[in-house]
Parts: sequence; structure tokens; C-alpha cells
Amino acid sequence: MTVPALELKDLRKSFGKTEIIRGCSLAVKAGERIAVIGPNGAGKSTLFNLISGRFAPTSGEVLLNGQRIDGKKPFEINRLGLSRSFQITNIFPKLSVFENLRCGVLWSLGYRYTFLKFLADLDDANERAEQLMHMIKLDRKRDILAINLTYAEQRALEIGITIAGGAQVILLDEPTAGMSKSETKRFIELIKEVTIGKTLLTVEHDMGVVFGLADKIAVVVYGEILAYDQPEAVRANQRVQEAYLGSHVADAQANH
Amino acid sequence: MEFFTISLLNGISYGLLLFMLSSGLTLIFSMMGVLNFAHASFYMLGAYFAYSTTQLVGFWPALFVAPLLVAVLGAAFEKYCLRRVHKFGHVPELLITFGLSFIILEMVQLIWGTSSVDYRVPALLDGPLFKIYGTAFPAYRAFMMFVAILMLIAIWLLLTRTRIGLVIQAALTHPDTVEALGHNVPRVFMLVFGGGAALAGLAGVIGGNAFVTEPGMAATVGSVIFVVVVVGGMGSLSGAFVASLLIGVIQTFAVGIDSSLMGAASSAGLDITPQTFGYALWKLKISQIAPILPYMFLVLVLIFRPKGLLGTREG
Amino acid sequence: MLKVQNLHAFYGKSHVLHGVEFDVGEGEIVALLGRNGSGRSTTAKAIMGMVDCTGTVDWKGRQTLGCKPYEIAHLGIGYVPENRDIFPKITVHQNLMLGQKSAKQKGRWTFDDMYEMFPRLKERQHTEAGVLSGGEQQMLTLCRTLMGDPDLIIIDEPTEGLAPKIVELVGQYLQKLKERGISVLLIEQKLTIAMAISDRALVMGHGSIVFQGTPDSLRADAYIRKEWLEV
Amino acid sequence: LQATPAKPAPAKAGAPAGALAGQTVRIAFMDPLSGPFANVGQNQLKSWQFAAERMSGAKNPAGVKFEVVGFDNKGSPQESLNTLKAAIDQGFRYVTQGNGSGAGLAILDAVSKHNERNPGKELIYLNYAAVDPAMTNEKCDYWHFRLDADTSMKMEALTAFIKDQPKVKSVYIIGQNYSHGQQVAKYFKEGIARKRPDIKIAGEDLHPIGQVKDFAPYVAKIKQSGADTIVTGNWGQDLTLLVKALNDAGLKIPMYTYYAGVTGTPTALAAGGDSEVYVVAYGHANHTGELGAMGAEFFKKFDDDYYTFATYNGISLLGAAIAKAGSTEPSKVAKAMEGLQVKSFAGDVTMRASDHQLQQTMYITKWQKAKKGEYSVEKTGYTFVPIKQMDPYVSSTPTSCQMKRPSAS
Amino acid sequence: MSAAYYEFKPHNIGRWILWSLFALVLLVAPLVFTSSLSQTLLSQMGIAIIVCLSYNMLLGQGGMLSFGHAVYSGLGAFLAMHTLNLVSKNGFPLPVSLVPIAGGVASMLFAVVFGWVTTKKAATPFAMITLGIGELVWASSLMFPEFFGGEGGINGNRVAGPARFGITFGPQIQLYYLIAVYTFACTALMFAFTRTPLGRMLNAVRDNPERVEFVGYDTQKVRYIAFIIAAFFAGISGGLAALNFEIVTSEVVGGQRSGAYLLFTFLGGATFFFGPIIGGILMVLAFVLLSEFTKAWLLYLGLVFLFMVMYAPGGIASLIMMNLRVAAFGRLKELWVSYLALAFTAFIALLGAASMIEMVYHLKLNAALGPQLHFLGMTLDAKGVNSWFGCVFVMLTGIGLFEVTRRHFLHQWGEIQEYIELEMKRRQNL
Ligand SMILES: Nc1ncnc2c1ncn2[C@@H]1O[C@H](COP(=O)(O)OP(=O)(O)OP(=O)(O)O)[C@@H](O)[C@H]1O
Ligand SMILES: Nc1ncnc2c1ncn2[C@@H]1O[C@H](COP(=O)(O)OP(=O)(O)OP(=O)(O)O)[C@@H](O)[C@H]1O
Ligand SMILES: CC(C)C[C@H](N)C(=O)O
Ligand SMILES: [Mg+2]
Ligand SMILES: [Mg+2]
Repeated sequence: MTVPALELKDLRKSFGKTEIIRGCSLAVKAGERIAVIGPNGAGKSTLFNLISGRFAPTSGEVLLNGQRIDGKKPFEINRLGLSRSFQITNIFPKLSVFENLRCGVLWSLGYRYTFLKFLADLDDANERAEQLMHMIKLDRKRDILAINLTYAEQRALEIGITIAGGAQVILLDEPTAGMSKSETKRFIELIKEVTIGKTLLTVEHDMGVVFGLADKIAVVVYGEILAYDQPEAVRANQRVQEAYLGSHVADAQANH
Repeated sequence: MEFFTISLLNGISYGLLLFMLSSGLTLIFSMMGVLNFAHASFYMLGAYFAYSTTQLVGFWPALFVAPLLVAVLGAAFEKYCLRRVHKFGHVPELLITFGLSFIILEMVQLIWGTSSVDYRVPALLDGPLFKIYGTAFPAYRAFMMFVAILMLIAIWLLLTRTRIGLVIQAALTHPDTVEALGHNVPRVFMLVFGGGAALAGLAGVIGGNAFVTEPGMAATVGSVIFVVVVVGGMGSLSGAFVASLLIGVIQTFAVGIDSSLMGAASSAGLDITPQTFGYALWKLKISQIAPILPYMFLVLVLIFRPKGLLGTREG
Repeated sequence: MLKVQNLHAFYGKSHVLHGVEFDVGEGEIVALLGRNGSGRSTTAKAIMGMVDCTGTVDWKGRQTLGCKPYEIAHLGIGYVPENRDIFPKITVHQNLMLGQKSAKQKGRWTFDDMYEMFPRLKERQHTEAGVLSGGEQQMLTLCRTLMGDPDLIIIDEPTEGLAPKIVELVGQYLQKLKERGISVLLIEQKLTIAMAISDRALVMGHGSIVFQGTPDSLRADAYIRKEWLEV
Repeated sequence: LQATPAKPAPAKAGAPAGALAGQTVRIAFMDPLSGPFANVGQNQLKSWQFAAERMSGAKNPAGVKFEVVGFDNKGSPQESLNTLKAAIDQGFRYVTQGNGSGAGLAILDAVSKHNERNPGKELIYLNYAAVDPAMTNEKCDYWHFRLDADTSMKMEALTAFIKDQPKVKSVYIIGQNYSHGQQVAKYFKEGIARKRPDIKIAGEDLHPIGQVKDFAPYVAKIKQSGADTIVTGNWGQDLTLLVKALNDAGLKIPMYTYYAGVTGTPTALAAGGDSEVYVVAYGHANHTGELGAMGAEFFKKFDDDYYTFATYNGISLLGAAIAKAGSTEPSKVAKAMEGLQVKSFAGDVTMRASDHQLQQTMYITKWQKAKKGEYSVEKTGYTFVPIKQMDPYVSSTPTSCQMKRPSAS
Repeated sequence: MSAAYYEFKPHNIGRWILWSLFALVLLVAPLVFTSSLSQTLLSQMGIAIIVCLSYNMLLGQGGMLSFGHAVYSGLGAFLAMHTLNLVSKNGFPLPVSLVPIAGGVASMLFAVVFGWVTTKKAATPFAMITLGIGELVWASSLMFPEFFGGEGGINGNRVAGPARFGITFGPQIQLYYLIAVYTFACTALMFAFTRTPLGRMLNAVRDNPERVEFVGYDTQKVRYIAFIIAAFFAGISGGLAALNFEIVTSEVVGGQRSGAYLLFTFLGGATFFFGPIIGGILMVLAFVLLSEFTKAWLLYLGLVFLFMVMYAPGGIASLIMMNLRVAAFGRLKELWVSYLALAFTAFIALLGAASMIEMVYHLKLNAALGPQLHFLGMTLDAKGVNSWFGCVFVMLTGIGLFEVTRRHFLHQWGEIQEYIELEMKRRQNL
């Protein structure tokens, strides 16, 4: 049996007295696309924060390719090949699009803290940044400061930075939030394209996105994983219906 | 025992004095996030205004008039200068207060001259309040402590009984939204800055004659009041209060401690002679560094508890 | 109640709204639809006096253009901004307190009403609002505005980031508002909910209103939908 | 531009006064004229200008005219070097400075280097108040002349006074923790051990300069120690706050100081009420005669006190030296200045050749309410009255100076 | 802005020209300004340029607001001076020209220690820690005469060791050229730093430290390394200052010095690389010349800051860049008449205001010397109604005219900016 790309073992997190994550266990195989859904405040973003090192778990384990990463700093986790995007756009506002992306690739290409080489001479990094820029379709905005991009473009850049380091496991937190229908559609295609061959976890509320993107769905309710299964099975699951779906809004989205 | 009691009394009263000096800064810094480098200048203005008003109408009216004048100046500065740079971020805000401190200093020198002025403690409060072990406790010092406590209560009421604190905190991140909820944000900012300036002015009225009213007086309190505010914790009034008392007491007791590293080393069997490397450091007595202990305290607190003693936020 | 005429709005030099005209009646839910960047949020901000604009905005017979945002708020217009502009450093309860225009204000709504509406908020009432989940923040902004007891409430994309069930809930609550005589100007992206609850729909495109009518007529108008809404 | 004669008048040998009359000697004054110490600098600049004006022309043996121009060194050693350069560019050959030994040492060193590197364009540095003993000891320089008495001399006078005070039994030393404060402590301990070994040092405290806002803890410590006398080199705020704290605590013991007379300090002292403060200095507020008249006139003109009497000595010495040298050329004047003796306001003063330290009379004065006819310092109603006058030899201290004199002519 | 755009052009002629020009200015400046004061001023400008640039590594590039940068330039100066004395007194075999490097290395070592605690934090805690450390170092600088030389500081003689090629560094001009070489080299190195991976990550840390952690970098370490590098350059400037003044006193580590670095770096413009160069030059001019020119210099300085922060928060560099942008779109020539008019009217207004300020100062400081004062070739009577009336009149006229031209200019400027925005959009969509 192969080692799962990402595995959670009885993960728990409390803030003060309230326990927000109450024992999540989950194993994601390499190359799978998982959608994480659940009611507001269920703990989806918190889960992502625990995995990516923003918070340290109260107890439990997180394993990346079999290696424990819980309690590590975000940058250590990132170096091990896990990258994430943010629910609220989190980019480098005063750097250009190109620079944003280049910042994302530098570490993975081994440039670390060097100040003895010129950026301009780092052909591999520049090429990779150009390539990413092309992938997220921002070539024409190459030298625009990120702060001057439109919302959708910023979201795209957010994804671009996330995948820049070439991490094999990618976490996306509501990547399409705030986008219109048409943009969302385009965006799903984009995400699909750039994450080929990678392990992907996405939080989403838009069922259209969820069903369009996911191989499997994990349903988080009140800090626990209520279900983890194929989309069709989850949709049919009675408890999930009660807790989360079960409305014409979801149906309308999913059937769109 | 005698020394301990007197030192404790001195420590607490010095702590309260620090609080008095820094309360206005706490108010402005914690609410508006502005590192007001002109705070000490407002303090100085308070002293000078009080000096002039005292000559005209006496000390007691000056106690109200001078802070009021400072408040008006502070509010005007907020309205015409500070507000414009708010959107550029904290560094420009800080620099503009820097510029203001230069201007105030020069103005003070122009109006009142470069020397100290003869601003005295009112006769009513001149002299000792009581004697303890033969050492007098001056009445004016007690008055200062009293005013410091009043300031604490006033700010506390302002923060808890009104929503000004909430409005400002909210407005720091989303001024437009707060305004759309029906709050006159610019006016609140102006009032708070004016209020902070008034507190500085009041401290000046009282500190000016307790110490020396001269153009250099701003510079001498300049950085220690930042220490109080930061050690206490940004955004925390009680923190500033605790920090003032703590710094006051620690510093006062440190003055009484004449031991040095050399003493510690020799009791540990090491022999330190003037030839030893870093002899100057070895022979330094704790009492000699007492007045700069607050800065060490500051550095240590920030490293181990960047939020400050009772603070809730880091930035 | 609200009558907007010939509204032009500017961000610095860029002209964003080009003569917007519409009105909102008492107890009416009006949906303002349109693509990203069509100018819906700008319309809301213009009514609230938060952008430079010209034209007339008539509220209960009074011209409010040129008034300050807080004055407009005091006249009874509530605004729920997009992007979840909650105040991150203060608690949930304090956020709600700021919704009231003064500490003494007694409105149609109490804290308990809000907590009843969204029990999740009650649970979190003493936490810093900044750590709330995205959805919880969204609920909070809505409640905060309601605490100000407005007669007209302008809501900018309230269902963004809410779970489908909650979206439906919000729809129900908007209808309840309407029952209490409050008018709603609902700016939405998600047609499903907007069409379900609104009395009238407006479609905006390139800074002006390109369609006005009932939801049903909009549903029927394939051209408008294709050209000005989704694909 | 040049201060020295452009057209050498046909020399009447042996009658230099006639030859020099009408020439102008320009002195560059460099001290803080802005910033926190501006008050002192402004007062001293006026004093120099006042003395120069008063003693110009026929009033000095050389018959030259003196002119003093102020340069703002902001109290900073580095800025002093800039002002020195500016002064050199403008043709000044005489420089005076006094406020702060830091700037003083910088000027001393720079003048020395300049003179070495630019023969024929020498400068003379008249130091009127920088009192670090180093300037006339290990760091002494041929081009530097000190008009004030240095820390060790003042302490010599002070200990000589204390020696005769039987009620002094236990002394507390408090000072600012920098070279001056450390020196005061050192010289006091040395001197008193020599003169009154029975006097106990009850305690010694050095505090960072300008950092103490509240001296109450120090006063508590002093009281605890049982000292009956305080000796301090503190100045400015550090002095006034100490005095206030002593008053507040009701600790009435005599305090011996160096700098209670500096601009601003008397006002602050007066505001603090009666206190027993003594000052050791080479002058006091109640001189009569020429100096007294000057003080009165100065007050009338500037509404300010004249207390930098070194300006008087400085100009007198310079005039005499120029007359003796028969030239305003600094290299000659410097030589003439060595060992020169002139009549001052309190007997004769001598510029000791071995280290260029002026030997002069010293006073111990006491701060008290001014009686009728006494000079009211800073209009406070208080004054410094002399209680002891000491001849120059009393305060004379040995020097370790190994003066390097220019070899040529 | 535009700098990044040209990055990949292999032969960047513009940049070559700029750097050659910089070198040329350094080369000929002392030939134009020959007095000994101006030579030492030029030397000090070189020193100030280095230290302001190094300060801007923290402030502009790393978003670290330091209140204690003088600690590093100052300690560098002290150690350089000790090194120089080793050379001159003990014959330590180090050429004098390399003494500044010793200062740099020493500062770097201090930064390794102090920086480790300082850079643990960012934003306000960072600023406050630097304030605290600055105060501590300043206080110790007076307490330990053994190392810092007490009030007189420590001095040395830069004419030390064997002269190479007849260069002793005795004459100021020789030292100036040494400083010029260092200034050029340090500027080039610091510019190069902005083009390296670490330099770029430093910008990223300034903008969004949290995100930096999620692209694999330890923000603390980025700040720490940058801090050490900045200290190195600060130390070099300190070492040069030690050679220039041949004396180092405790003022060099003082808070005022640190404050001046902050103020003038900002005034020059922290958002552009070359801003601090302007700032450094202005710093020397303000402290040395302005104070000679007028007693009211602190007032003027305060006012300049107030207005600059309010109306040009990007500093002088941003004003220059804005005009360059206009020039790049070929529309600067329309503006020069307005600029001339603005300058002229502003001059009139300032003349009136400054005359009044000078009269007030005169009344306050030199009233005893009579009411006459000379200012800019005019003779004013500080007690005369005519002078006051005249000044008020001049000032009001100036202000009035200025306001008229300013309105006109703003209109023009807005129009040009609009044009540029449109043009840029157009080019983008090409
Ligand atoms: N730092 C924190 N301190 C206290 N409570 C927290 C903190 N962070 C998150 N929470 C709480 O944990 C709960 C889960 O939040 P989380 O952001 O994970 O929800 P979510 O599932 O992402 O919801 P949404 O879909 O609305 O974004 C929320 O109730 C939130 O208030
Ligand atoms: N602060 C601003 N400065 C300049 N232009 C702006 C600003 N805010 C919005 N715009 C521009 O105004 C236009 C209308 O924006 P608005 O936010 O009103 O659109 P919207 O319909 O609400 O879209 P969204 O779905 O993105 O919320 C857009 O082209 C946008 O780029
Ligand atoms: C000519 C086209 C290929 C590009 C054009 N500027 C556009 O993006 O619309
Ligand atoms: Mg979430
Ligand atoms: Mg919008």
C-alpha cells in the first residue's frame, strides 16, 4: 500500500475552551482532488490552518507523505511540498505580478537567502515565473503592481503563488469566492489545468465548483468529518443533506 | 524597613507620575495607533501655558485653562495635518508629529525664551503632607498621585462607558464602514487626539512646577513614556498603569541596590581585577543603571511578550 | 422612498456610473444584478455618500446627495458592505454595538433577535470578530447593520461564502425584514436567491441600468440574461 | 577677510601699540546656539561680544579691536569640526569654545592637526569653560589655552574649604555617570583623603546623565547613609531636580556643587525654595569694580546675567599677549601668552606656561536670598555670596603635560 | 516602477549612463567646490549617502522602522577608530584605506548579536526594541570611558602607516576621493542587493510577511540577514566618518542621529532606491549650512517636514519620478511655465514669511543689537511698522498668486495624469 499524500490522525484544536476541531481523521491519496464542504464555522479553514502550520494542533497528527508535519512552522511545511491559498486574498500588494510569482518559485529552486546572485540571472526562476504567469493568464499584466489588479485577477495570482513552488499537495480555501458565474467557470478550468497530477484539497460553498472539481468530498460539520466519499454518495447521504445541502440553492448550483 | 517603606512610597508615586505623563500617549497610541512623538511637546506646552495663565489668574484656573488650550491645538493639528496623512500609514503619521515637535520647541523658545521660567508650586500645596521616619512626603507629590488616579478613572470611563474606543478601533481598519453605520468618525478622531493632548497638557501643568519648565523638558521625558505605553501593551490602559507602577517601583528599588557583577563573581570565587577583560562592566553597580532599566525592561518584554504585559495585540 | 436619478459617480477621474435611475418603494425588495465590475457596489456607495457623485438621490423627500455617510445613516439607510468589513479587533458583541447609532438607541431589533437569527453568533459573541469564519463574518455584517434600525437596507452580496443552507436562511430573513416594513436593495451575484425573494429586479451594465422588471420578466428575457448577466 | 593686517603700517619698533591700533582681531565663538543648550550658548556669545566691545581699542594695551562671531556647533563635537572649517575658510585665527569637553577636545585636536598641517596659518583655541583635566594634562596642546579652572582645581579648592569645616564628617558623592561626574568623585576622594582623612565617604552614586526624572530614591539613599554633606558635579536638570528632591524630603544638608550658576539653574533653584547650596567657581555674582559695572551694564543691555567672567580674562589676556608679541599673528601671540600675567577682577592671573592653564583666584559661594544691594541672580531674589576666597596657589594642581612647542622661530 | 520593466534588456544603456554620471559627479564635485568647508561637506555627504541607503534597506525595502540605526554606524565608527589607532600606534599592518571595512565588519558583528533579538519582531515591536537598544547603547557610551573615551571620545590620526603612492590621506581632498570610492562602491553594492533573491524577499516580507512564510521563507531570518547587511554598510559609513573627523564621540550612537537618518531618508524618499541619496545630501546641508544661515533653522526644518509629509509623502524621489513619468509621455514641457510660476510665487510668499520669522527671532535674540537686521541683502527694521507691513504684504501677495497658479497647475497636472492613465491602458491592450 502506498503512503497517503496527506493524512490526518485524530486532529484536534481548541481556542481557549472551545474545541473547534474535534478529532478529524482523513487520508488523501496522491493525485486525488478533494473538496471540503461544511456549514459556516464548521472548521474548514481552521483545518487548513492546522495542516499548513498557521496554527499548531492541540493534539493529533498531520502526516505529509508519511512524515509528521504538525507543529512545524509554515515555511518548513512549505519546503516539504505543501502549499496553500487563502480565503481572503493574501498576495504581495506592492510587487508586480511577475515579482509575486518569482517570490513563489525562489525557494523551491534552491535560491534560499542568497544575495550573491542577481535575480535577472536566475534563468530557471524567471522562466518558471513567466510560465506560471502564462498559466494563470496574466501575461499582459506582467509589470502591474498586484494591488492594481481586479479582484478576479488577484484571486488568480493567489493561486499562481500557491502553485509556484511546485508543491505536490495544494490547499485552496474558497478559491472562487466573490466571482461571478462566468468567472467561476473559467476559474475552475484554470485550477484543473494547473493542478494536474497534484493532490488538491479545496474548500468551497458553491456546489457547482464542488461537483465540477472533486474526485471525493469530505464533509466537515462541527469540527468532525461527517462523510468522506465519492460526490454522488455524499450527495445522497442523508446526514449531509440535513446538515448542509438539502436546499434548492445547493441543487440549483450543482445542476447548473 | 524604613528604607523599604520610603522606597515603596517613592516607587509608587514615581510610577503614578509616569502614568500621568504617559496617559495621553496611551490614549492616542492605543486608540489611533499613532506613535505621537509630539506628546512630550504637548506636555511642555501645558507647562508653559500654565506658567503664563498662573501669572494672570493663578494656579487653579490654569489647571483647567492650560489643558484646554493644548487640547484645542491638538485637535486643530489632527484636523488640518494628521488626518491628511492617516491614509499614508503609520510612518508618515509618526514623522509629521516629529515635525510638529520641532515647531513647538521653536515656538516655545520664541515666546518664552530659551531659559527656564519661574513656575512655582502653588503655596497651598507647597510643603510636606506628612512625615514618615523623618522624611517628608511633599503635598504636591500627593496631588500629582491624585491627579494621575483621576486621569486613570477618566480614561477608563471614556473607554468603557462610551463607545468612542470601539468606534476608533473599528475605524482604524474600516473607517468608511464605521461612518456608514452612522458614526462621525473624523470628529471622534479629533476629539480623541485633542483629549490625548489635553492629558499631556494637564501633566505639563502639574509636572512643570514639580520639575523644571524649560525648553528641554520635552526631550527629557521623550522616550521613557513610550516605554511605559509599549511595556504595558498597546491598546491596554490597565497595562500602561501596571507598567508605570512596575517601572516606578523597580527603578526605585534598583537605586538602592549597590551590588555588581563583580560582587557576584567574587562570591563565586572568581577574582575580578582592573585587568580583567570588560572590568568596567563587571564593576557596574545595579544602582548605576537604574534609570536605564526601563529600556532593558522594554527590550525583554517585547522579546518574550511582544503584546506587552496586558496587551491584546502586537501591532 | 428612495429615488435615484441621473446618478454619475467618479473614482478620481474615472467615471464609473453613467446616469443611474431607479427607485425603491416602501417594504419592497429590489434586486440589483449585474456582472463583476458593472457598478453595483458603486451605486450603493454613491447612495451612502461614500464616492464623488452628481445627480439626485431622494430619500423620503429629501435630497441626500452631498451629505456625509453618517448623516445619511442617521436618516435611516443601512448599508452592508461587501468584502465582510467586520471590525476584526473587537468582539462580535461590540461589533453589533457599533451598529447602533448611539448607546441609547432602541430600535426594532435587539441583540437577542440577532442571536436568535444566527445562533452561531451567540456562541461566538465574546470572541474577536477577526477570527470568525468567513461565513460567520458575513452574518455579523448583516446583523450589525440591522442594529442601526434602518428603514432601507442596502446589502452588497450578502450570501458570498455562505453555505447553501444559510443562503436560504438569509433569503427568509430578508423576507421577514420586508414584512416589518423595511425596504431592501439587494445587490447579488447569485440569481437563484435574488430571483426567489425580490419584488423587482434591476440589471446593471457598464454603469447604467439596462433592465427593470419583475423577476419573472427577467427570467423570460434571455437576451438581457445572456448579454448582461451570466454566460 | 584676513584678520591680520593687510597693509603693515611702517613699523615703529618698540611701540607695538601704535602699530597694532586699528587692527581687528576676529574670534570665532563656537557653542550651541540652538537646541536644548542654546540658552547657555546665547548668553555666553553675548558675554564674549560684550567683553570684546568693551575692551576694544584704547581699552586694551594693543589697541586692537576685538570682534566675536558666533557659530552654532549644536553642542556636537562633529559639528564643531564643521564650524571650525567654516571659521578657517572665513579667515578666523582665534577660536573660542567652552560648553562641553566633548566639543572642546575635538576642537583641541583639530586645531592641533590643522596647525601642524598648515604652518603659517595657525589658530589659537581659547577654552573658556571646558574643564576636562585631560586638556591640560595628557592631551595638552600648545595652541590651547584654558581660562576656566579645571575639575581637579575646583576640587582642590573645594576640599581645601571643606578641610576647615569641622561639622563635615560624612560625605555623599552623587554624580552623572560620565567623565565629568566620574572625575569629580575621583578627585574628591583623593583630595579629602589627603586633607581630612577622618571624613567618611558615606556613599557614592553615579547615575546616567539626563535620565533621572525623580531623585527621591537617591535622596532616600542619602538619608539612609547618614551623610551630612553632599558633593556633586551635576548640572542642568540633574542638579535642579536633585535639589528639589532634597527640599521635598526635608533633608536639609549642605550641598557642594560646580554648576549651580549656569543660565536657567538659578531660576529653577529659586522655584524649589530655600536650600543650602554652595558653588565652587572662579567668580561670583557680587563682584564690584569694573566687573560689577560690566554686570550691571550687561543686564541693562540684554536683560540677562553676566556670569562668564572668563570672557573678561580672555580678552584681557589676548590684548596683553598681542601687545607683548607686537603682532596679531597667532604663532607669536601663543608664544607671548605663555607665562603671561595680567591683572584680573580678583588679583593677578597667570597663564601657566607648562600646561596653558590659567592660575586664578577661586571662590566658594553660597546660594541665599539676596539682601539689599546684592545682585539678584536671574531676577530670582537670590544670589551667590562669596564665603571664602582662595588665592591661586591653593587650587593649583600639578600637570602631567609634556608640551610640544613648535621648533622653528 | 519602471526599473523592473527594463530588467531583462541585456544592454541597459540608461543605467550605464546614470551610473557613469554618478561617478562623474563624485569625481568633479571637489573641483567645483574647493573651499575646505565644502570639501569636508562633500566628504560628509558621501558618508551620509551610505548610511541613509543602508537605513533604507531596513525602512524602505524591509518595512522595518528603526529608531536605533546610529548604533551601528556609531559602533562601526568607534571600532574603526580603535583599529586606526592600532595602525598608527602599534603598527598594525592594515592600510588606512581599509579601516572603514573594519568598522563595517565590527558593526556586522554587533548586528549579529543585537539583530538577533531585534528582528524577532516586526512592525511596532521592532521599532520599540530598536529604540530601547539605542537608548541602552547611548547610555553605556557615556558610562564606559575605557572603550568610548568618555566625553572627549577617542581620536586618532589618519596619517598612519606607510603611504602608498604618496597618498597619506592627510589632505582632505585625498580623503574625499577615498570616501567617493566607498560611496560609489557601497551604492552599487546596495543597489545590486535589491536585485538579488534576498533583496526581493525582503520586499515581500515588508508587504506581507505572513504570505512569505507560506512560500517557504522564514521571515525572521530574512529580516535578520538584511539587518546584518544594513549594519555592515552603516559600519562602513561610520568608519569613513571616523577617518574624516579623526575623532569619534558618543554622539554618534545617539538617538538624535538615528532620528536624523529616519527623517532624511524619508524626506529623500524611502520608496525609491535613490531617495536616500538625496536625503543624505540634504541631511548634511541642513545640519551644517542651514544652521549657519539662520537661527530659525529648526523651525524651518520642522515646517519642511510637516509639509513634505502632508503633500509629498513619497519624498523628493517620488516627486522626481512623477515628473519623469510625465516626461516619458512627452508632456513635461507643457509644465515648465507652471513650475516657473509656482517657484516664483512660492518664493515671494516664502520671502515674506521668512522675513517675518527672521524679524521675530531677531527681536527675541538680538534685540540689544538694535532693531536692524540684514536678511538676504535686505535691511529690515524689526521694530518698524513699515517692515512688518511690507513683509505681510509680500507674503499675502505671494500666497495669493501661488494659490492661483497652484489651481491652474493642479488642473493641468490632473489632465496630464488622466492622459497618461489612458495611454497606459491603451498600450497595455495593444
Ligand atoms: N484564532 C481563533 N480563536 C478563536 N476562535 C477561532 C479562531 N479561529 C477560528 N475560530 C473559530 O473556529 C470556528 C471555525 O472557523 P473556520 O474559519 O475554520 O470555519 P470555516 O469552516 O472555514 O467556515 P466558513 O465556511 O464560514 O469559512 C469558527 O467558529 C471561528 O470563530
Ligand atoms: N476605489 C476604486 N478606484 C477606482 N476604480 C474603482 C474603485 N472601485 C471600483 N472601481 C471600478 O469601478 C467599476 C465598478 O466597480 P463596482 O465595485 O461598483 O462593481 P460591482 O458591480 O460591485 O462588481 P463586483 O462584483 O466586483 O463587486 C469597476 O470597473 C471597478 O474597477
Ligand atoms: C491585438 C491583440 C492580439 C491584443 C489586443 N491588444 C487585445 O488584447 O485585445
Ligand atoms: Mg473558511
Ligand atoms: Mg461589488
